[in-house]
Amino acid sequence: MNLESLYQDLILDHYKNPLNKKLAENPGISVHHVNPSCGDEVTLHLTGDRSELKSVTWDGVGCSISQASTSVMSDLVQGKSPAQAESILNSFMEMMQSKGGSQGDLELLGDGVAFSGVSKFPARIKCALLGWMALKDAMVQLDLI
Amino acid sequence: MNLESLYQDLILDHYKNPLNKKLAENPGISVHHVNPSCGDEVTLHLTGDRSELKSVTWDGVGCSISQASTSVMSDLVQGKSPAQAESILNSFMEMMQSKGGSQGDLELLGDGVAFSGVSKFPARIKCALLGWMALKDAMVQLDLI
Amino acid sequence: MPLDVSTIKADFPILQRKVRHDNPLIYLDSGATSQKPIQVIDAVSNFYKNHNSAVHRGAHLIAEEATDAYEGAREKVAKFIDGDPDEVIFTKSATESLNALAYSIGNAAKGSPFYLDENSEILVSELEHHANLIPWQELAKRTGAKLTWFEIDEDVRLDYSNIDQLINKKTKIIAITHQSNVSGAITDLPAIVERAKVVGALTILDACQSAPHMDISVKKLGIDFYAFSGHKAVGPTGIGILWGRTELLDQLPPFLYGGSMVTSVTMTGATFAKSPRKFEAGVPNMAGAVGLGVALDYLSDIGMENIHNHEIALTQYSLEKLAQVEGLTVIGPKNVEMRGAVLSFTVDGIHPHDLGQALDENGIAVRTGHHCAWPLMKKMKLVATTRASLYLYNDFTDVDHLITGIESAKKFFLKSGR
Amino acid sequence: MPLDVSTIKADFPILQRKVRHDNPLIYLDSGATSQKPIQVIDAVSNFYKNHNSAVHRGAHLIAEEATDAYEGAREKVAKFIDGDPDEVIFTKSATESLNALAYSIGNAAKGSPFYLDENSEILVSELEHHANLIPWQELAKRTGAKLTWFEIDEDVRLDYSNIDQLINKKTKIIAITHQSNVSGAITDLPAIVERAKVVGALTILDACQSAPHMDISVKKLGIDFYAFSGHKAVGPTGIGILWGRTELLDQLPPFLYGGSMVTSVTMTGATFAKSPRKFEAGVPNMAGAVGLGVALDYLSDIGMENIHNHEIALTQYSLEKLAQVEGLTVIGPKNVEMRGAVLSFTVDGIHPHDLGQALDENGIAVRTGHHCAWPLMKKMKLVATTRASLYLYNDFTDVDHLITGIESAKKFFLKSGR
Ligand SMILES: Cc1ncc(COP(=O)(O)O)c(C=O)c1O
Ligand SMILES: Cc1ncc(COP(=O)(O)O)c(C=O)c1O
Repeated sequence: MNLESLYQDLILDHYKNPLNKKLAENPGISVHHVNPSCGDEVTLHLTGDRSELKSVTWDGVGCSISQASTSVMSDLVQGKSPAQAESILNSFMEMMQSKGGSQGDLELLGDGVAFSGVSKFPARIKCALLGWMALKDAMVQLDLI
Repeated sequence: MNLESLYQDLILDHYKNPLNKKLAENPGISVHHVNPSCGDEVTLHLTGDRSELKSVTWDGVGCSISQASTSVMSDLVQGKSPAQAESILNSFMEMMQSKGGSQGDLELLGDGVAFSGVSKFPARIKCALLGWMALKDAMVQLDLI
Repeated sequence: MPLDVSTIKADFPILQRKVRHDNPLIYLDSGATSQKPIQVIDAVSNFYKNHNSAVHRGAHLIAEEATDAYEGAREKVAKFIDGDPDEVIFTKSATESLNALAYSIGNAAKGSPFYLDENSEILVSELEHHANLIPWQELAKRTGAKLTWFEIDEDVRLDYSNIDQLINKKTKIIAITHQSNVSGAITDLPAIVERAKVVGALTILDACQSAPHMDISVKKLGIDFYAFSGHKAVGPTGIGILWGRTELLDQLPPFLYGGSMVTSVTMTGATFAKSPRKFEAGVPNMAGAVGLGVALDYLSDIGMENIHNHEIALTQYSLEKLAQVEGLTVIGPKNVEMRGAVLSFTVDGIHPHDLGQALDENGIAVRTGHHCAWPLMKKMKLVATTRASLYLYNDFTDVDHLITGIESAKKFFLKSGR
Repeated sequence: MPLDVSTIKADFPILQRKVRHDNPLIYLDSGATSQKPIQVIDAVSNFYKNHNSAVHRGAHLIAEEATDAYEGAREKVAKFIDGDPDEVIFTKSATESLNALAYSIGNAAKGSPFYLDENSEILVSELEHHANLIPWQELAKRTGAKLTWFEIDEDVRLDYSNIDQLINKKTKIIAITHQSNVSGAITDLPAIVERAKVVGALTILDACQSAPHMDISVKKLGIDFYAFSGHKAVGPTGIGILWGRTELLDQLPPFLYGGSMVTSVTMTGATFAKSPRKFEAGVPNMAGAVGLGVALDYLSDIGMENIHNHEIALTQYSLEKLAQVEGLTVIGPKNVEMRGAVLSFTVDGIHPHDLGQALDENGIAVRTGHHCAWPLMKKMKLVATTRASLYLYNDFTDVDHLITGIESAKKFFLKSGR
């Protein structure tokens, strides 16, 4: 493992130019998640129903991993059904818990597989999951999953 | 060090046949001391004035060391002036703190020198001092020293 | 499977030591603290030599390793007691675990299931160690709750005859020892837990003298909280366990406040993480936790079932031998039914302190005194007892030495003419 | 006398370790926890191998030896801080020390000098570590007292301009850090202590970041209570110190209740021993205390004066080097006046977490985050900083590695096209 394989260009690109990083107004739900061990924060706005996640926008401060992961997540689940979003989320979490063992499911995760290297760094897994946990929370609160 | 030199016959004799172990009535002061680490107890009755400790009696439960030491003490200070009693007490304490280094001052301590071996056993020093501490407390409370 | 005690003894460096007059050390004081196998000692050293770093804090390699080691230890503890890792809280000792509970309960606001007032009762027993008595006395004082207690019977077991009065609708907390550190009596937990569930009382178990000695599943016991000390379970000093059921830990306020237990902090207030973090403020005893993990593995590898059976056999043998000593009275059950390897006794005419000293001269380490169970001693009208407490590294020969030691002390102190 | 750092480094086994990509470990995280010299590691092992036994309890030889070792460690601590042995209380950490004080004060009855109510104020500062903030927030809530605080100035030092308002007749407790674990700023204690004496407030010092790094006399400081952690002072984990003045400890109620801290116990109440026993319920972290004694001897043998001067020289050098890194901002005083070897900084365009990771790839261990001083971070409008904290085993080369590491991280994260 070296720095390049942890911080793949794709991660740094998303960090520099995050997608959907502008909170939509009047969302179905707004959730705020914090990583208490480092202070990273994300606010997620979600609008959707049982058939579709119509709008996934966010704002936050944090490291490249947490920011890029949230960016990738917001792009991946936008327009998907809650069930599809949940299986993407589960697939991402599985990859994160693999301790470097899994390359990730390219079909489900798309750009998300760039984070597979993070799973070797226990202290950073929480960073990569911050936005995803916010999504899960938002879907639960909207009663979508 | 062996058992015989710690428990000299004199100690066991005083344990079996303690002196002054019968609380006098209407004492000048009554004090009660406990060794909280083992539960040994002594109650001491003292009557006296600045010229003489007229009556030193006691009752208690405890190991041979604490009982014999209290017995010896009561015998030693009976009829002495508070100042004399205090110098005997100080001499006894010094011997106890000597970690086996001091044989004790035979002139001042009399039978008390039998306890010199106790000073090698840190856990037993408190036993040997129980009655003496009660005496000191009683003299202080009677404003004799 | 019978224990291979000589192999076990060889794992414990201190048991190779010579003490007074070049006597081999015969350690019969495991009820106070247990000795440590080289595996545990080395695990502690190895942590310091290779992985020492503040857990849950650094983003660097050794911080990751330290965190893995520490959380790995938590998993070992969870497995040992059949709990969930998130339910396992590292404290410094059982004493802290029990006080922490008492303070946390005292911190509960009105409306909380833990809230106590003048209409509440806290139930303990006359058998309790001070560590499971005074915290509840003080909590009772602070909240106005009433302290009640089981009395003892002639075998120095709990007297269950009035259990239905003692555990009543007012009873909010039952804090009870699993095994007496004086009489060795094992508590009839099913009777207590069943009745506690009827009235909705919380059950808190002081497992100091049981967790190291028998196979325990907190789930099967059906209790709510569970405390024990690592140092009595061949683990390092300065590490203890508090276990609680998740639903309860979720509702329990924290005890110590500080780093790593918060979700947010401002100058005027803080919100708190979930268990176990909520209950582990500050840099913890990392080496201690790691050592405890290895200690519990050591015990599990030998088998708690095997250890327990060994201790029962030793106890049986000891009870038989002690019964043959004239003038000796065993304090506690005279048979091995629901009884552990803690043997308290008195010998006519010899104060326990003197007996302990005489045994020490022969290299035999026992404990004398009130064993931090002063109310129990007063109830039994005793000032002190001598206590021999046995563990996996003791064998029948150790018991024989004890008996010989007692006999020679009798000769010394009770010889005619004295 | 300048330190012989290469000899010192050789005493610390972990500093011989290779980490990521076979890089030697460059440990710059001593503010979180310090590494341990072999002398301390061996002292802990040796206790377990030869003298392990419950202190203050047994009447046998190894119990005496354990007690001697434990009480000997207390004397070493007393000497180290220039206090009296009976004033030295072993806890599990500074976090416990500070919480213990807050609870003990909360246990004080009306009429006690420690009693707090709605007319009392507790003064802290915006610099505090959570461990010296939240316990006081909670005590304030429990007693109705008002929490007040020093703000910070642009150098991330305390702002003393309103000290006479802050320390007023209502101020009962002043709990303050001796050195910030974020900015490295050292508190102007004489100003605070002098004013505290005028109004009769108690002064409590969080010395976590100072006790291991400078020659301190609690007597000369004129404070009332003092807390630090052994693990930050090359000592074992799970052992901390609370020091207090005898007159105050005599009047302070206990915190943890249990064995060995009583003078009598009945089923309904207990009376308590004097300090330090009153504050040390239960079997303590004996091996930890013994290890801490050896740790403080290790530091004293090198000389606290020498260690402090070494750290100042390192800090001076670091500040100069860091100032040359483009885009880097040091959080805290820019010179070594009243400042310790804790260096927090931010680098434009690189999140601290990412910087920490990049340094770790080169074997350089730093800490990133809010450093358990979240209110301070919010005040400075920061989410996190990177922190390098130096100790006696660090040398100028370590600082050079840090600078090189930062530069290469900048190259990686800020390379054009990204
Ligand atoms: C200033 C300060 N106070 C308190 C603490 C808490 O110390 P511990 O976690 O060892 O209890 C720390 C260290 O984390 C600190 O730096
Ligand atoms: C039954 C019981 N409870 C509590 C304790 C207290 O344990 P510790 O001193 O390890 O906190 C002990 C041991 O001394 C004990 O035997």
